[in-house]
Amino acid sequence: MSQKPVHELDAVVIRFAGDSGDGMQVTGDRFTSESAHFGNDIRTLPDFPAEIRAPAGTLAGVSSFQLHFAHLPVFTPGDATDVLVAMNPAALKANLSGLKPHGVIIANTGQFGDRNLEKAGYATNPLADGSLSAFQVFPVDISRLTETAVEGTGLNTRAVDRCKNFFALGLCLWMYSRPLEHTLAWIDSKFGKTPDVAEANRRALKAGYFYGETAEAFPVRYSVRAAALPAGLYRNISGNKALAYGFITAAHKLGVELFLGSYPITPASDILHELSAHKRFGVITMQAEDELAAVTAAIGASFGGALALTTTSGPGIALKSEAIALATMTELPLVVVDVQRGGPSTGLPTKTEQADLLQALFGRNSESPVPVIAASTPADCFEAAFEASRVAMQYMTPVMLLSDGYVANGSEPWRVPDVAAIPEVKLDYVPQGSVFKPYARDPHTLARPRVRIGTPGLEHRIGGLEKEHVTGNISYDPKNHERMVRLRHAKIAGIARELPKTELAGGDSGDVLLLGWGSTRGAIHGAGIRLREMGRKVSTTHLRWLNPLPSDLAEVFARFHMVVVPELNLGQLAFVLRGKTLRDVRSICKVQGQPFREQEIIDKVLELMADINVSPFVVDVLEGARALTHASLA
Amino acid sequence: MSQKPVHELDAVVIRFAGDSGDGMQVTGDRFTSESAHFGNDIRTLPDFPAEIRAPAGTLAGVSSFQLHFAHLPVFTPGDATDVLVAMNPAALKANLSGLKPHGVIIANTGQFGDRNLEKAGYATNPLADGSLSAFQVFPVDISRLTETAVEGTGLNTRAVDRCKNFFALGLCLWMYSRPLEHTLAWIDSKFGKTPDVAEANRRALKAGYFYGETAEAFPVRYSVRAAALPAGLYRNISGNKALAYGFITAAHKLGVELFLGSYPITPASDILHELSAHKRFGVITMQAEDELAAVTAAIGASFGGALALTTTSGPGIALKSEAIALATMTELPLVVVDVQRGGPSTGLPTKTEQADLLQALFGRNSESPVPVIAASTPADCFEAAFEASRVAMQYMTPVMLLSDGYVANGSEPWRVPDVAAIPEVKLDYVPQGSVFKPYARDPHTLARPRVRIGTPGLEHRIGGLEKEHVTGNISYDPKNHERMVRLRHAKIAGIARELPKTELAGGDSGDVLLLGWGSTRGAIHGAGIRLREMGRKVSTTHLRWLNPLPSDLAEVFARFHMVVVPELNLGQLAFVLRGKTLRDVRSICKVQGQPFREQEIIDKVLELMADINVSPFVVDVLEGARALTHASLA
Amino acid sequence: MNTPMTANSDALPALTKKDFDAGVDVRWCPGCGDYAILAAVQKTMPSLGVPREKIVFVSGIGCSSRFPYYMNTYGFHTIHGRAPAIATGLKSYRPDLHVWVVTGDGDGLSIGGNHLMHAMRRNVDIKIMLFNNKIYGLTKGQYSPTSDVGTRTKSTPVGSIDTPFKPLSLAIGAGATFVARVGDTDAKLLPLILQAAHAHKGTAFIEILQNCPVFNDGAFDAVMDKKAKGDRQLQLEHGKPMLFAGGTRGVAWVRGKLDVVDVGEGKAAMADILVHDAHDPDPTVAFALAQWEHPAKPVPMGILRAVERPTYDGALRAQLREATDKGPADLQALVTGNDTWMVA
Amino acid sequence: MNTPMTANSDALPALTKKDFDAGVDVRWCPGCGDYAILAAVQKTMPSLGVPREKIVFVSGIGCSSRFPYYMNTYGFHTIHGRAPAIATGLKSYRPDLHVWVVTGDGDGLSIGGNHLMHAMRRNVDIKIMLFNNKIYGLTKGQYSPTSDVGTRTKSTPVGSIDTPFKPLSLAIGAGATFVARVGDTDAKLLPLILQAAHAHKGTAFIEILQNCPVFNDGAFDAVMDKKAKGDRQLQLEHGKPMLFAGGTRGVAWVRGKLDVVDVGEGKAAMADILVHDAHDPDPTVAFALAQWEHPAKPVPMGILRAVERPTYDGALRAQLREATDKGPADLQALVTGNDTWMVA
Ligand SMILES: Cc1ncc(C[n+]2csc(CCOP(=O)(O)OP(=O)(O)O)c2C)c(N)n1
Ligand SMILES: Cc1ncc(C[n+]2csc(CCOP(=O)(O)OP(=O)(O)O)c2C)c(N)n1
Ligand code: SF4
Ligand code: SF4
Ligand SMILES: [Mg+2]
Ligand SMILES: [Mg+2]
Repeated sequence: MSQKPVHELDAVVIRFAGDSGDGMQVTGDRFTSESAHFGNDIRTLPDFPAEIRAPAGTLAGVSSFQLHFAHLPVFTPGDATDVLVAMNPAALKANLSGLKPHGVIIANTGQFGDRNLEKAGYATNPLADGSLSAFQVFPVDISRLTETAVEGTGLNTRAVDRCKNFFALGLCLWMYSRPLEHTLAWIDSKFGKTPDVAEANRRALKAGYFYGETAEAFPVRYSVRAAALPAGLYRNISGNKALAYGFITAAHKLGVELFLGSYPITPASDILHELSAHKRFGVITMQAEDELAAVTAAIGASFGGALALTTTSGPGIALKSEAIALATMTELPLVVVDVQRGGPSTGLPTKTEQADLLQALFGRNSESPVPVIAASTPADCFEAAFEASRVAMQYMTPVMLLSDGYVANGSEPWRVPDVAAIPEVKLDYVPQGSVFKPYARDPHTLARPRVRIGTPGLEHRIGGLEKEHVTGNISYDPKNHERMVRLRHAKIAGIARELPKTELAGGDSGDVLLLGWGSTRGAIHGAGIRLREMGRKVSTTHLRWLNPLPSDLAEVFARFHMVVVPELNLGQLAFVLRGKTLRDVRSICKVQGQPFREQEIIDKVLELMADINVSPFVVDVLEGARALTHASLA
Repeated sequence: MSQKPVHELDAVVIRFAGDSGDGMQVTGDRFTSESAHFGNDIRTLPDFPAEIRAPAGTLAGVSSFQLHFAHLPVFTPGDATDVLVAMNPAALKANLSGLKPHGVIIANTGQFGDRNLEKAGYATNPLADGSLSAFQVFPVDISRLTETAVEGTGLNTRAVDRCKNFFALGLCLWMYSRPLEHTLAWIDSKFGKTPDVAEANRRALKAGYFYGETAEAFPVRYSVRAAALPAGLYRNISGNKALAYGFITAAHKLGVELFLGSYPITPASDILHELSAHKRFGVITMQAEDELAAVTAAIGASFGGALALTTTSGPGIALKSEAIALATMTELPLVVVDVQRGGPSTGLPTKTEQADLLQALFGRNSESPVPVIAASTPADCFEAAFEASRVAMQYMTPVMLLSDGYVANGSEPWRVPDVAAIPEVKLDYVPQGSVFKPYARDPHTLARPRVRIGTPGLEHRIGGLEKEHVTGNISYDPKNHERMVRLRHAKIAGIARELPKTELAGGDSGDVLLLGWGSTRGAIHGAGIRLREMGRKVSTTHLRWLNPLPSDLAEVFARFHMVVVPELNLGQLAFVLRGKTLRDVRSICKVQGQPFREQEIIDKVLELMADINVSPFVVDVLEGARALTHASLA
Repeated sequence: MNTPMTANSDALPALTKKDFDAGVDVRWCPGCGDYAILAAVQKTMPSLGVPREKIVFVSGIGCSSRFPYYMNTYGFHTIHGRAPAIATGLKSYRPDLHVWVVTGDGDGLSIGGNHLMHAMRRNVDIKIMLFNNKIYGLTKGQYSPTSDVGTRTKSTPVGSIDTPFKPLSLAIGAGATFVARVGDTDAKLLPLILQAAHAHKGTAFIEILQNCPVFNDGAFDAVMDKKAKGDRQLQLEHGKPMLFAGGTRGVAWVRGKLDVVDVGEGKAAMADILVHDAHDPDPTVAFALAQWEHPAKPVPMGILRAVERPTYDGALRAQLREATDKGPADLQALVTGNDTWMVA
Repeated sequence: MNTPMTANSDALPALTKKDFDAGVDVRWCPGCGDYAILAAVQKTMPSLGVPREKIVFVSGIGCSSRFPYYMNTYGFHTIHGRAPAIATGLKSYRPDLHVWVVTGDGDGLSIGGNHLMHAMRRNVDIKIMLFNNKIYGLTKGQYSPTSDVGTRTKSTPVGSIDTPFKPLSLAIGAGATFVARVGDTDAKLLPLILQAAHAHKGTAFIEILQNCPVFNDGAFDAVMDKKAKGDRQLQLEHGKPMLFAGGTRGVAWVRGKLDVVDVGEGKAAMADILVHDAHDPDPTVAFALAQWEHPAKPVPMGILRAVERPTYDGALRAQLREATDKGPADLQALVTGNDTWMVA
């Protein structure tokens, strides 16, 4: 082993950045896997451009992967980076602002030629002009060193160039005292069919590792001890994959087959991809001609008895909303996944946002109540998928499940569940021979009866016109309509009875309740811990259910002087909570296509706590914008 | 003239009811026209089934038309009917509950045979079994009398049968001391091409009139004096027609042509029909293949410089929502008309409802703010259309205009505007030769510059991806995104600056502020008057603007002990107002596919005024539903 | 009655037309062509040997789309234009069901055109009846994508300007495997076509010419006229020469074009007359016939095309079977994956 | 440069390819077929004699749909699938503009299939370029409605099961008046087709075979291969006999079927070889050709069909003119109507 001194660290945030074609996502994934195996707690943030491959060397083409690994629990991919691996000038420029003072830069000097500097908009070479003096810069000609390392493997220049991410990876693994075995094994399994590529990658990896050990440049290495995670078998999992597993598991436990009707769209496509690979579990996937067909095919399958699923992101939800209302009217189970992304319209398709909440709650014609739940972390997606499926089937209703680009693509360690221990969910079906009223209702759930299409004697017709209570016949009767509108609402509102008590981190009462939903969980939770460490009476809580809301919410609110909701939108949940509770719920908003940093939340909370003048009329979140604009309208 | 005595009345509510094929809508229209000509104030309520022609004689097939005519101002078609003209047993059965005690029934005995009685579900003939003793029943064999009257015109039996509505009309005209001239002239112009039909209808009309005068059955006739309306030239107008005229006028005053992309749907189709007939005004109408094409064709025309319009009802809005967000992102003018109907899904397609408000406000992916305005009466549609068009063009934004089935099909007297007196709206266009920044902004409106496509040198590209401030280039920059999201919001929020002060009917302060929007105006206003007559400190106001809301609203609210919002939904505006103002705004909800009656509002207000325990947490509007359901789940 | 318990047609108690009548009030206008179609469908269903509970009628929105309510089978009246997609999902999930789609010229060709095309491309084993009355009935008479140019309606007061679709050409262009046409009142042909559609493995597309007496009365009178139809219809039968007008006229290739010829002495010989081959893998002749319209040409009626191609639902199930045949799926193994670590 | 002020091509300062370059970074992958198409379009534009400001490129979403950003004309990058509808609205409102649509096999045939068909049915005077790479590029490689059966992608890991559309057959089935096909790198044919499309009055539908080196590399190699293409492409020219393989093979009617024959001594005579008639009002031959695929048949390239039919936008304007020709419209009269009364 290395003779160089090893410094202990509590946590490290590392960011790999390069051209879209540089394989930074793979590098990040591998480093993540090594850190997870090692036992660190981890959170990741992949970030890539909307183009398949933007012009090489440009800012627009930069792809990055950030990883936070620690021996204490971590909740976000980290506010600022300790180490930036910059494979070219554009990667450096695009990511420098996130680097901590005195942070480490490992720069691939092989790509810092004039053309690339120019493309990135550098007049002079930042590695040479002293502009990086606030950081520790390690210039390494990764390109050339990789070339040398893989010489003789017979690969062409392009293929050789593709190995340089493994050099970078090897170097970083050395730097954080990580073994190479897992990655070597992974290379073998991944590139088994192209032994020359496998060999080249292996060599590049090792070359990077040994470079660290040998080169004078790196005087010390670091180590981050394993975290004290609950005992068990762990794996790393991304949100989209966890969703897919959750749905397969739910179908299994519900005793039905899973049907997915979907149309590809970023960042939801991977759910379709994942489920397409699991035909062995009886999963039927249909890539439909569009979102209208995707959701209606799912509704057709639902009528046939399936656990019916449709997955998309915001623009797709817009297209599906008419059909979702059909599922509401016909009271058929359906799970609709919205992996939110930046908008409006095509917006920032590869970036994250939480701005579809109001669409999920209200984006359908007329009174069309739909349960809405949100997944808060990659691993949590498994449970969210299960919960959405169960509720859809038990209550005979479409259910909206909100994820977002951050949860979908991010990953975290997941204690593998014992699937045998997950209880089955028994569903009652109308037995053959019974007197069947399609719109009779279960007295507890208010669900209408579940019937297996194909059962003799239970033939019936449903549709989108208003139904008569109990019989399900078409009815234009005014009073019946009102009754049915209220029944549909009551059915959904009634789900609140099965929601658990709202749990708080921090004290049961205090100055500020920080409340979130969805992917902001890590940042809010982390901010809460740090605020309490600073002596503030701040508690945090997180909502799985957005509709119905937990029924103890107003009571919980009453125990705090201020309720603050950080959201990646302009205050959508805050608005809903104000309307429901009449509390002056405050917002912390960020709409930048990026997740919160803990520090951002901390700063805002401290600011709000200083503000004692709570106006009874809404503080228009937009006031600021006006100033912002006018300043620049010279 | 008649020798029979004439009684003076202040107001009369008459309802014509018969089979879908019986021509009740025509009868109602004609009586309306006569009453309007006579100078009464009037309000109407047509009501017809979803089927083109439901089976003759059934309850489902009943079509009706209610008219309120008076010499005092009236605001609704009337709570209960004074006179019911029932052309068959089903019409009687379906409408009896709305008849006042001692009300008049004119029944066409010719249709009260056994088969029709059975179809309507009568075991015995209600005209004979004494069950109508609480009413004044006038049995008239309209069928036979009509036959006799038109004998010799050469019409076949079916055509003869079709004349009987004119007999009924004639009888009613006599009854209310109305002349026949206008209707005779109307028959001439309407049936000019089929002189035999014209002649038969003329004869049937006169026969009905003279029957009233001659027959012993009718001892008295009535008269309702002209109302004291503001002086001027009047016409009767329906909401859909007024919208069409408003848009044509707006295009004229804006100096552009009107383009309508639409797909037929009840109750919005008539706007398409009306506008299709006005090519002379340069109106271009395109019946598109679906709603997606309808709205996007309009957006294409908008890019080309049109006043672009798309019209539909709730399900169509759902389909259009993705495209509306494109207009938000590209900041192109577009007017979207939603003529609301009962839902969810296909729901009650021919009935009225106000349940698309939240969809209009929030039914798009991500932060997609859109101005939302509502039309409150048929005549008001003209101004609403003009306002929506002006704002769309001036602010470069899609605008949502909410109407509903009641406003669309109802009619009222309208003082014909002097179109020359309507000021032109000047629009600035980027002049040729200037330095053009597609996303620079007008400092006042925040609108981006208006450009005539086709101007040399101003070539540029727009699209649904996020734009860089000022340049309009594609930008994935996080801070730019936040700025643009806030700018789009600020642009719409800023419209509030041009909204007039909120006007109240009744005192400036008091116990209850009754606030409404859209088609409930008449009922709310009428209820307010009557509540004040009862000595209650109730004021009323009505919102044209739902987004942005008038900025003095919270201040106005503060002057009342209670704010109550009657709505034809489950409390959608109330929810928004609670969220915005944190006032415990109360709801009066009705979701029956029918407009409010004044009395319903009055009763509820009195009930609410008695309730002093205002809970800080929302009183779930659904609580009632649960009881309602459980009662019937034996 | 006693409801049959199995899908085995041998074991079926004989069903009658009445068994397929849902027994509710039918809500079409008097004289509507939909009545005749309903009667023919109800009459034909028993002959298919399928128990009622295995049959589903799916429709969109329109007068025609009310159809499922009147059939005593499972039924789903959905939303405008989406019936083919709903049926695709249903059939893919439940291959044991017999799925019929009822749609209109507006529902199927205007708003629903895309789903219709894609269903035919995929060859989902569903049977689609498109009631073509060349008008929007339910919304009270606007023109439709099959309305003749110049049709005056409320939305086209000076006449429509768009060339109508030819539904059968469109279907063939989209790759449909079964394409047929029949008139609403053709009580002889309609059952035959329904039976053939049922027997066909794949998407069957049937255009039914349907009279709307209220908004487009007589649109097909010229073609459906009892007396003239012999001259104006070309009744196609697989394996039979394409003759009409009592055998005096026929269809033949004339200078590389499919054309009408007079048959008989001194005119075209029978040998020149094309024999109808519904199973021809090459869709060209079917396409050429689908172009024909009254009055220039006789209107082809019957089955223009019926060819075999794997069905979407069949292939999907085959892939599923292939996967499941590999042995029982291990959910725990899936969830665990192959890159794990233990925390003690 | 000096921007031209009028649409009169005589008065135009000569534009060059560079004038049509928007001068921004092009963001396709290296080697993408879209580059060649862009170059050909930029090169051809000056020859059309239309000033830049009268040209609008409209697209949907996809790699291909980025196209408008690179053209120094007016441009609109809209939403997925809707470009034909947006273009229809634009052209109907602004007949003075030249509207080009760029779409992909996913954008145009999957989500946007309905609008595409309806645009062609209506014959709106827009020019549609469909970049067919048989794959979804932008969303990273799922199969598309033109992908071959058995295509393995992330969403079809064991192979796709749906029969692909033949875009030209579909277009002809929908009644398209101008239908053509060309390869992305065919720098000779592509400009000719763009010019012909421009000259055509009505919807021009051009399928451009486009290579996606990242997700579907080489999809058209067999057909586009420099050496083999003479044998594998059937280059169509109006008025010329349909010959290929250096004139040794040709197209003829063989027993009522369009087929390939060997030409020469002892083989088929030149007289038997079909002469391409792009203006044939009967679309049957064009349809038959549109069915042809490699390797069974040579792949037809060039203009399969170009016939005249009134355009939607033209007819719409004619109706408008007819109405306005009746004299100035009186807005007050409209609003007043003819059933009024005075209140004093
Ligand atoms: C999304 C949506 N758009 C429009 C409508 C209104 N609509 C109902 S049926 C119909 C057309 C019906 O025409 P067709 O399919 O030919 O059926 P027909 O009534 O002629 O049998 C329309 C436009 C609707 N119900 N939903
Ligand atoms: C409503 C909606 N659904 C899905 C998407 C995602 N999406 C963008 S492009 C695309 C397919 C692109 O394929 P194609 O049209 O063939 O273009 P290519 O990238 O191959 O040029 C999809 C599914 C979207 N942007 N919007
Ligand atoms: S409108 Fe026409 S299609 Fe509809 S039910 Fe009446 S007759 Fe039939
Ligand atoms: S993904 Fe394919 S189609 Fe898209 S830019 Fe890259 S090479 Fe071209
Ligand atoms: Mg129709
Ligand atoms: Mg493609």
